Amino acid sequence: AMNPAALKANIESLPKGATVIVNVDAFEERNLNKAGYEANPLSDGSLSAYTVYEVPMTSITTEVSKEAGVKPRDAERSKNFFALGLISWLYTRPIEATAEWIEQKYAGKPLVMEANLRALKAGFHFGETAELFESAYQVKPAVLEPGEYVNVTGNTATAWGLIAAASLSGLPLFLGTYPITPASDILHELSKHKQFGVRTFQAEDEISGIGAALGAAFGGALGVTTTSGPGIDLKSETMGLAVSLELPLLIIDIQRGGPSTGLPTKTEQADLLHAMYGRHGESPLPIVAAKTPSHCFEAAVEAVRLAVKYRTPVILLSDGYLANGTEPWRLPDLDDLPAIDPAFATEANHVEADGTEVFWPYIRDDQTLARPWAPPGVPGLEHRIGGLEKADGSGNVAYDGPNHERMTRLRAAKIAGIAHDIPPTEVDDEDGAEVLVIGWGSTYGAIAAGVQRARARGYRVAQAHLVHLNPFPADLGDVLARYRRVLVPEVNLGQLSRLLRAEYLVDTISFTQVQGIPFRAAAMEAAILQQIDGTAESHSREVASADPTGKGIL
Amino acid sequence: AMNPAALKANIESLPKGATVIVNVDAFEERNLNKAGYEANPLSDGSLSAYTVYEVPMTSITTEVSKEAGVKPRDAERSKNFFALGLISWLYTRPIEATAEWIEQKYAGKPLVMEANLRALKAGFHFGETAELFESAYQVKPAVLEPGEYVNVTGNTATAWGLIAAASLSGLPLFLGTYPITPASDILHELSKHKQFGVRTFQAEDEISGIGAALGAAFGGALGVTTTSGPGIDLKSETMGLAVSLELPLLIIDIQRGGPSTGLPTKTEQADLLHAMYGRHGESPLPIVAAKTPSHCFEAAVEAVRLAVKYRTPVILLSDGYLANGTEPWRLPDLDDLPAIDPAFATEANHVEADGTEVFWPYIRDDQTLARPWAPPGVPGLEHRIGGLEKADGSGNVAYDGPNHERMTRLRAAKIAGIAHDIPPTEVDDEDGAEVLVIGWGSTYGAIAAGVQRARARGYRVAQAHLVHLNPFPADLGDVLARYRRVLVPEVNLGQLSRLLRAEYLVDTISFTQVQGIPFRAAAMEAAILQQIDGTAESHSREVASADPTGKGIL
Amino acid sequence: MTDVAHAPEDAVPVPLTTRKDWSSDQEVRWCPGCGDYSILAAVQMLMPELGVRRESTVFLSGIGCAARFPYYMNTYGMHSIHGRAPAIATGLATTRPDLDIWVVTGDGDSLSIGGNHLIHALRRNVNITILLFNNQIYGLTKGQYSPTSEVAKVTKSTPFGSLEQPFNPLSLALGAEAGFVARTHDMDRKHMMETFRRAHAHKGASFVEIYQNCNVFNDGAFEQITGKEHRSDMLIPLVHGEPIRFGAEGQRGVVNHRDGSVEVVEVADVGEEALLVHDEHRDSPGLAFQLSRLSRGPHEPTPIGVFRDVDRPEYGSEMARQIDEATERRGPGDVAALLRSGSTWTVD
Amino acid sequence: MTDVAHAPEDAVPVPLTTRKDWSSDQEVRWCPGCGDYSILAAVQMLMPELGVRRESTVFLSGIGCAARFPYYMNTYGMHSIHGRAPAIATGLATTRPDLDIWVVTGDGDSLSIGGNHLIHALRRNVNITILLFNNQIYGLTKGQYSPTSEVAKVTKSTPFGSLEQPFNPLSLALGAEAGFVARTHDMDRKHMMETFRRAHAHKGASFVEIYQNCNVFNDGAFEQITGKEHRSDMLIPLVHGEPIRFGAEGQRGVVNHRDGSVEVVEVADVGEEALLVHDEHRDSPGLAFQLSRLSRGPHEPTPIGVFRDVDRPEYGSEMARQIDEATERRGPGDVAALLRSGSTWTVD
Ligand SMILES: Cc1ncc(C[n+]2csc(CCOP(=O)(O)OP(=O)(O)O)c2C)c(N)n1
Ligand SMILES: Cc1ncc(C[n+]2csc(CCOP(=O)(O)OP(=O)(O)O)c2C)c(N)n1
Ligand code: SF4
Ligand code: SF4
Ligand SMILES: [Mg+2]
Ligand SMILES: [Mg+2]
Repeated sequence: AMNPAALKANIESLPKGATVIVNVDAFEERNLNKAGYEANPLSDGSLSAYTVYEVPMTSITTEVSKEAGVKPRDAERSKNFFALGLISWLYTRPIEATAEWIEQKYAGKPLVMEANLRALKAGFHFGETAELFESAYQVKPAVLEPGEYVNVTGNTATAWGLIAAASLSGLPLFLGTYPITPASDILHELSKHKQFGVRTFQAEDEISGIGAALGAAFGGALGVTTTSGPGIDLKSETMGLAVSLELPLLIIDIQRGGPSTGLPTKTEQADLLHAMYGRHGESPLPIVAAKTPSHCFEAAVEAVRLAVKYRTPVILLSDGYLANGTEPWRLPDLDDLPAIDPAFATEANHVEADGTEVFWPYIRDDQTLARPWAPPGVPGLEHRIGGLEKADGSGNVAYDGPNHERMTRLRAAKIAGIAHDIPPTEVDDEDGAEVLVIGWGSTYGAIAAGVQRARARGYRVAQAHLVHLNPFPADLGDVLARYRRVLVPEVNLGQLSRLLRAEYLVDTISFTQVQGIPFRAAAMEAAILQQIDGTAESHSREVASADPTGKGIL
Repeated sequence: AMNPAALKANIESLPKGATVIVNVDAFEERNLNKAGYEANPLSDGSLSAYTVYEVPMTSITTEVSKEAGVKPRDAERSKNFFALGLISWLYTRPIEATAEWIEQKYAGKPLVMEANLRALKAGFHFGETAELFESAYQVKPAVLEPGEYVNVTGNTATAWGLIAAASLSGLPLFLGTYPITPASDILHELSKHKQFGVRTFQAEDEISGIGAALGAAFGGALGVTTTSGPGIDLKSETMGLAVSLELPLLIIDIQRGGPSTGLPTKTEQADLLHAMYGRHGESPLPIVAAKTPSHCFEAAVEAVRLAVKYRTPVILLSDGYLANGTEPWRLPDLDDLPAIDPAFATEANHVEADGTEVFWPYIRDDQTLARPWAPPGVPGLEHRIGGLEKADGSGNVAYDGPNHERMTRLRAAKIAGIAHDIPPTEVDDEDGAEVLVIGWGSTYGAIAAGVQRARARGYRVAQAHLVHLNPFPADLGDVLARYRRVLVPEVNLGQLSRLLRAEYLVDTISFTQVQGIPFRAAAMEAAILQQIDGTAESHSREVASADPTGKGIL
Repeated sequence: MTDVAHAPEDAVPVPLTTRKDWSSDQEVRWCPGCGDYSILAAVQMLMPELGVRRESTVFLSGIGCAARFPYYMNTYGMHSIHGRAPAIATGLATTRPDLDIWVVTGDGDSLSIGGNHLIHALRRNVNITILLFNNQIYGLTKGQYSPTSEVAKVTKSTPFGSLEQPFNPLSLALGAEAGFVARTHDMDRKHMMETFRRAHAHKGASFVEIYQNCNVFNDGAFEQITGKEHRSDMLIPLVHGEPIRFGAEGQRGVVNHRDGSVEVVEVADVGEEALLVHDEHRDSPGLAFQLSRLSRGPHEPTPIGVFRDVDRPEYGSEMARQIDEATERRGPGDVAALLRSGSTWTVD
Repeated sequence: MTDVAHAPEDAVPVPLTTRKDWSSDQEVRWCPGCGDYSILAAVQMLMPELGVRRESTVFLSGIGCAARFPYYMNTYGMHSIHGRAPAIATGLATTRPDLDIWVVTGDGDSLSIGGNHLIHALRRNVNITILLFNNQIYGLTKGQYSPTSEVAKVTKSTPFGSLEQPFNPLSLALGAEAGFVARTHDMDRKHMMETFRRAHAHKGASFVEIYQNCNVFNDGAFEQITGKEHRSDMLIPLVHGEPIRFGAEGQRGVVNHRDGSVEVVEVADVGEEALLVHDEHRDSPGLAFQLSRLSRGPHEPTPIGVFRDVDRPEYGSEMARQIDEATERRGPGDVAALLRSGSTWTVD
């Protein structure tokens, strides 16, 4: 727990990505200057390499001590126990032991003991009450390629990715969102960078957030909305409208433990099927998933590329583990980023029977099947669009069945066609492997670790990690067919596994764990070995859920 | 188009289920008495055997004529053209031909011609503007078993099923809903029957509608919400809360053409996957689907039975075709209906270490895994529940991972276990069939007709129609395994087909059509024969969508 | 990169237009006799007078009969989803200050499902003009009561009569900090055009309630006050700076009593100078609110016209200002620099 | 079958209870020093005085720090989802008139995401008591500005200052037809208890705004008016039937001018009889609304107490009445008869 002086003194010695708990109360001008800071390090971004928790320790602990009736001077001391309580929460350690220790240690000074105990609990509860996110992500910096590095959290990388995509496309960035853990930090980060022309709109709710983003998209901006958990449910209807309007829109879901409010401060991967099917009617859209904190940058850019090129809402899946975790990131060469061309409509695209030239908003590009994007402002391109079914081409309201069927299949075909515009499945395979471990999202590190361990024992195991979840890469079916066993580890009850089974009729083996944390390498290794030794023939083809009541997993 | 006198005179001669267009303007007291009606037949239910469209013809046509500048007296005449226009809309026939005819016929009287033309169009547009539902369902009364019959629409049967279920369970019925085509008529019907203690709440939106229903359920009522299209999207978050609270709740989705506003007046089956997965997190719930208008009664009772017994939200799927279609219904013997026992908690169910008896809201029944239902009012059972993860047993807020995993698997196991509490798959098979045609929902009639035609040609074809879509009947896997080909016709892009493939790894053949109407028997027959002759080996294993752009289907 | 920059305002002078230029090629599909027709006519006839461009004009709507409006305007437009138009408009208005944005909505669309978006758009003072077609019924869904329907209304969903106190749309808007609040009705094209002109001229969120007759499901709802023969006695025209009076000979007026109550009186009884003088620009919405309560429904003398017209900072411009200031101070954004804003280190 | 019939009201007399009986076994987890503690204490201490039963009392909430309230009450309770508590409460109150239902909510929960449910619950006059903990910030999500935050507020989501005019919760409630509207604050337990008692006594929807200090993310928001040393000069206690005056010696007061404006004055300047006399029961909400505008924020003299207390038919009882009347007229429902209410025919 640091004040400015301490921070100044120790920050250099801290490994990048370390967790820093800061006593904000101590960060007034005076102390800052004393410590030799010009700008406030909490806001000038110089701590972006660390997971910083800002906590009003002094105020809270003085409160506590007051209640316990000890002298202000002693209060100072309690601060450390507050910090200890907070850390216990962050790393989900029980505080009972510590409490006992305090009771013995301060048996002589009941008041101080009381104050310290209260401070300990206050710290622990603060983590819960203020929804501080637990257990941040740490990849042991393996051998790093040469280059310039920075430590980023997934949420920061996502925010930066959006800013980069906006500048690549020349589109003004508009974020319409409503705060929710663990997505809020993207709003916080973006709202700092107005010099990029970024507009952040804190809406009255999630529906308004995505609605405003869609309105901005209609106006020719890069419309983005961010949320988590219950918030994504509320966006379903407007996503459906965006599918029907065929406008670019980015929906970012930072998954957390569900269902309902669930475990707001723990991670999970259980929104995949919701992202696929969570809208009424046939309402397909592309899904992209980030796999590491720094990969959030690239994933955000890719999601924007697809949204703009195909005039479609895109869902980007991240999760609490990526969002709050940090890792060293080798800064990309901006020239390597894909070009993103809004290609706004500029002129009439259809000739009426009587020869007059008109603009039809639903004439498609033969190749991408995308429709023209014609923001207001251009004379002659005036047009009306809406959520009712539209006539193929003219875009006028159309009620006839055959047109509806054609439009329904066209919307589906447009999204399916993206399969040919994304890279083939990347498989890490020392040839001859019989088992493929395939995952998506934040389990990347854990799966890699498990695969390495298995290989270290001399087993041949292949790994693939999907970034595009809808559509799948064109070659995925063939890839899966090459292996005798396909193991699918997920922090849910087997959602990707279901998609693969339905799509490719492959008898995948679903390895699931739903404990608010990623897999441990050991567990992953065990699951892999079990496949190789062929000991997994449970009817359900599911590992770790043999006992239907789930009691077994304890 | 009828006034009271005409109605009185002709109603008897009309076949049950016929469509009746009524001129409401003519239904004031005076005319009613003249015609010899005591009660207003439009509201006393005596027309329930018919599909009645109430239209303010006089007022509209007088308007029209006024605009056309003809004498009131002639206005009368235009009424029939208004009716003609309306009928054209209802049966999706173009009005151009009629218009031409009028132009010739009344060439001599330009004013009258104008009035009639306007009336014709007004009638056609009225169908669209007032969202009158198109093409009602008609099953040719086949040979009917002996018994007492009544003609019902699906929505009426649904409303009656809810009232019956309420009386079976002794629970007060509460409907929280927001009007939307084609679901509104359930609200209209239920609001007529207050003597059953039915409470109908027209909420400010769909979220409030389901929220109120959930609140009523918490209070020990039978909470129901009804909706369609975009409305179901808005209920996702609250459904998730109900899954977490484990309270009985019935969500009725009268499917219509999507995505977004889509085709509000046409039918579709495209909400199945949304019903399965349309909530964030692992959020399983049972799904029941009605297959004919009269079956809506039984389906509603079954859905309530599962909701109450398993303390879970249940989704009942109907669609616009069933909702507005009528068929002769052989009245059931009420004694044959299942018993529904709320089995409210009455006493403490747990003993603390110190011996005190307490009530724990999340102690489960070993058999059903259902938790106790303890509405407010009983001393000693006071408890708090919420959307945060709960400790197994006590129900207190719990953040630890292993508990979350156990609860997640328990919730899943509870729903999966229902498979053993529902009837096995009903297969209509003259033995030896190699092709099984399996469907769900309102395609029942069309599929049956297609199967009959194929059999008439001497082919052996089996038919199964699923009422329970989650979980599936326990024997479904074995059933599917018995056939060489499994054809799955759906009015969507193959949603049940995907579920079957994922669950049973069966290479189903998806036969889809999305034109806002059910299949025609001929098309169905053709698809079936194609399977038998084995001519369908398209890679996509999909019929009627060969051309990716869908253009082919025209 | 802060704004989409293809609005040619400065380039060409605004072309002269007629009503026809503002009418789309789509056949109007409301029921014959519907009040929506006269509102559409009023808007289409006003447009040429406003000196605005079709390509810079957008009509947004939710769902409902009223919400079909955008299809009939030859401008940019969106028929969105039920109740959400104000939210969608907020995103558009905030990113496109160059546009003229109209939101067309019904009493169900904006006061039932869309109530929250409406009050927040008003509070934020987003630069949009909201036209609420209040027919006190759900028209599109065939006649259920709405949040503005009178108590005890018998409808399809309330065969025994409705139980709910209706919203007074103006009171709600004023309670939600609206800066411009007005009321007009579909029987008086001149008054509609004048009111819309005022609403359009106001910078920020303008809210206009339009009494609209649904002759199919709620015919005559406003007949008692908007009917030609009743108007002079039942409509109270509000004129800024003028004593509030009405009646064929202006024989009736409105006073504000010491006890804080506002009342309709005979001018003869109290004397002209006792009358309340209308003040659109009063900083506090208190007076406008009092006037919004004068009538308990369209069967008592009811004020029409502009209740309140007060300027407040407009949301979109304020956001643009923050962007300009930040750019001013820090220079335009540089992505490469952003990625290095944290502490970087090099591996070689 | 119209009501769930296991509430033993009539059976046993209400047992005497103490605060302890109303406290659950769950450890209270708000930040030390949070204003929520004193509100919890006020409620727990009031309960024994109300003569109500724990088993017939329900606390419902949405999501937020305030919304954790139900966990700490030893009654029936539900911690639901963000903003929806009023909707859930409407279903419960309508089916269970025998229950005492309290809704605990925050400024974000009820005025941001939940705004629409709130105003509709007030309009319908559902029988619930709403306690709005207004700390002018989002506490649970770590300090973003809320719909009641002052303009230009610097928060995590508005580093350059917020741009939005805040809601005045009382004005909004009054604009939404609320029958009971009051304000109190977390520094005065006696005033809280008295205000809650009045709210509970009111049949129908009662709305109470509680100024609550979030000492972690918005410390001292109300200090200028609720601080012990400021109260007498900055809080204006409203007393029914009494002239509205305040200050250590009651030297200041409130008048209503002829032009419809309301103002704080020195009593000496205008004379006691010129003061506005408070009337909670005025049929029109106009006066209460004027009083709600007297202060533009917690830095000017601000009225507290009951602004409005008017009886209107309560939604749940009205619905029950319709059911009783229908049952009266038609006899209790008979399913077999219902199925035959249409025209049936027989096949044999
Ligand atoms: C999410 C959603 N809920 C419900 C509906 C059905 N619906 C369409 S318009 C409408 C209300 C129409 O009333 P109003 O807004 O007053 O417009 P009007 O038709 O009277 O002009 C309803 C309930 C819908 N389309 N979408
Ligand atoms: C649907 C949904 N959106 C957002 C959130 C995140 N969230 C929880 S509480 C809250 C606001 C809290 O502010 P307030 O209602 O004022 O309560 P306080 O914490 O200040 O007491 C937010 C945005 C959520 N839980 N659910
Ligand atoms: S239903 Fe009513 S509001 Fe809708 S178009 Fe017809 S008359 Fe107009
Ligand atoms: S964050 Fe604020 S409101 Fe929430 S518990 Fe802490 S002090 Fe109270
Ligand atoms: Mg309306
Ligand atoms: Mg708050």
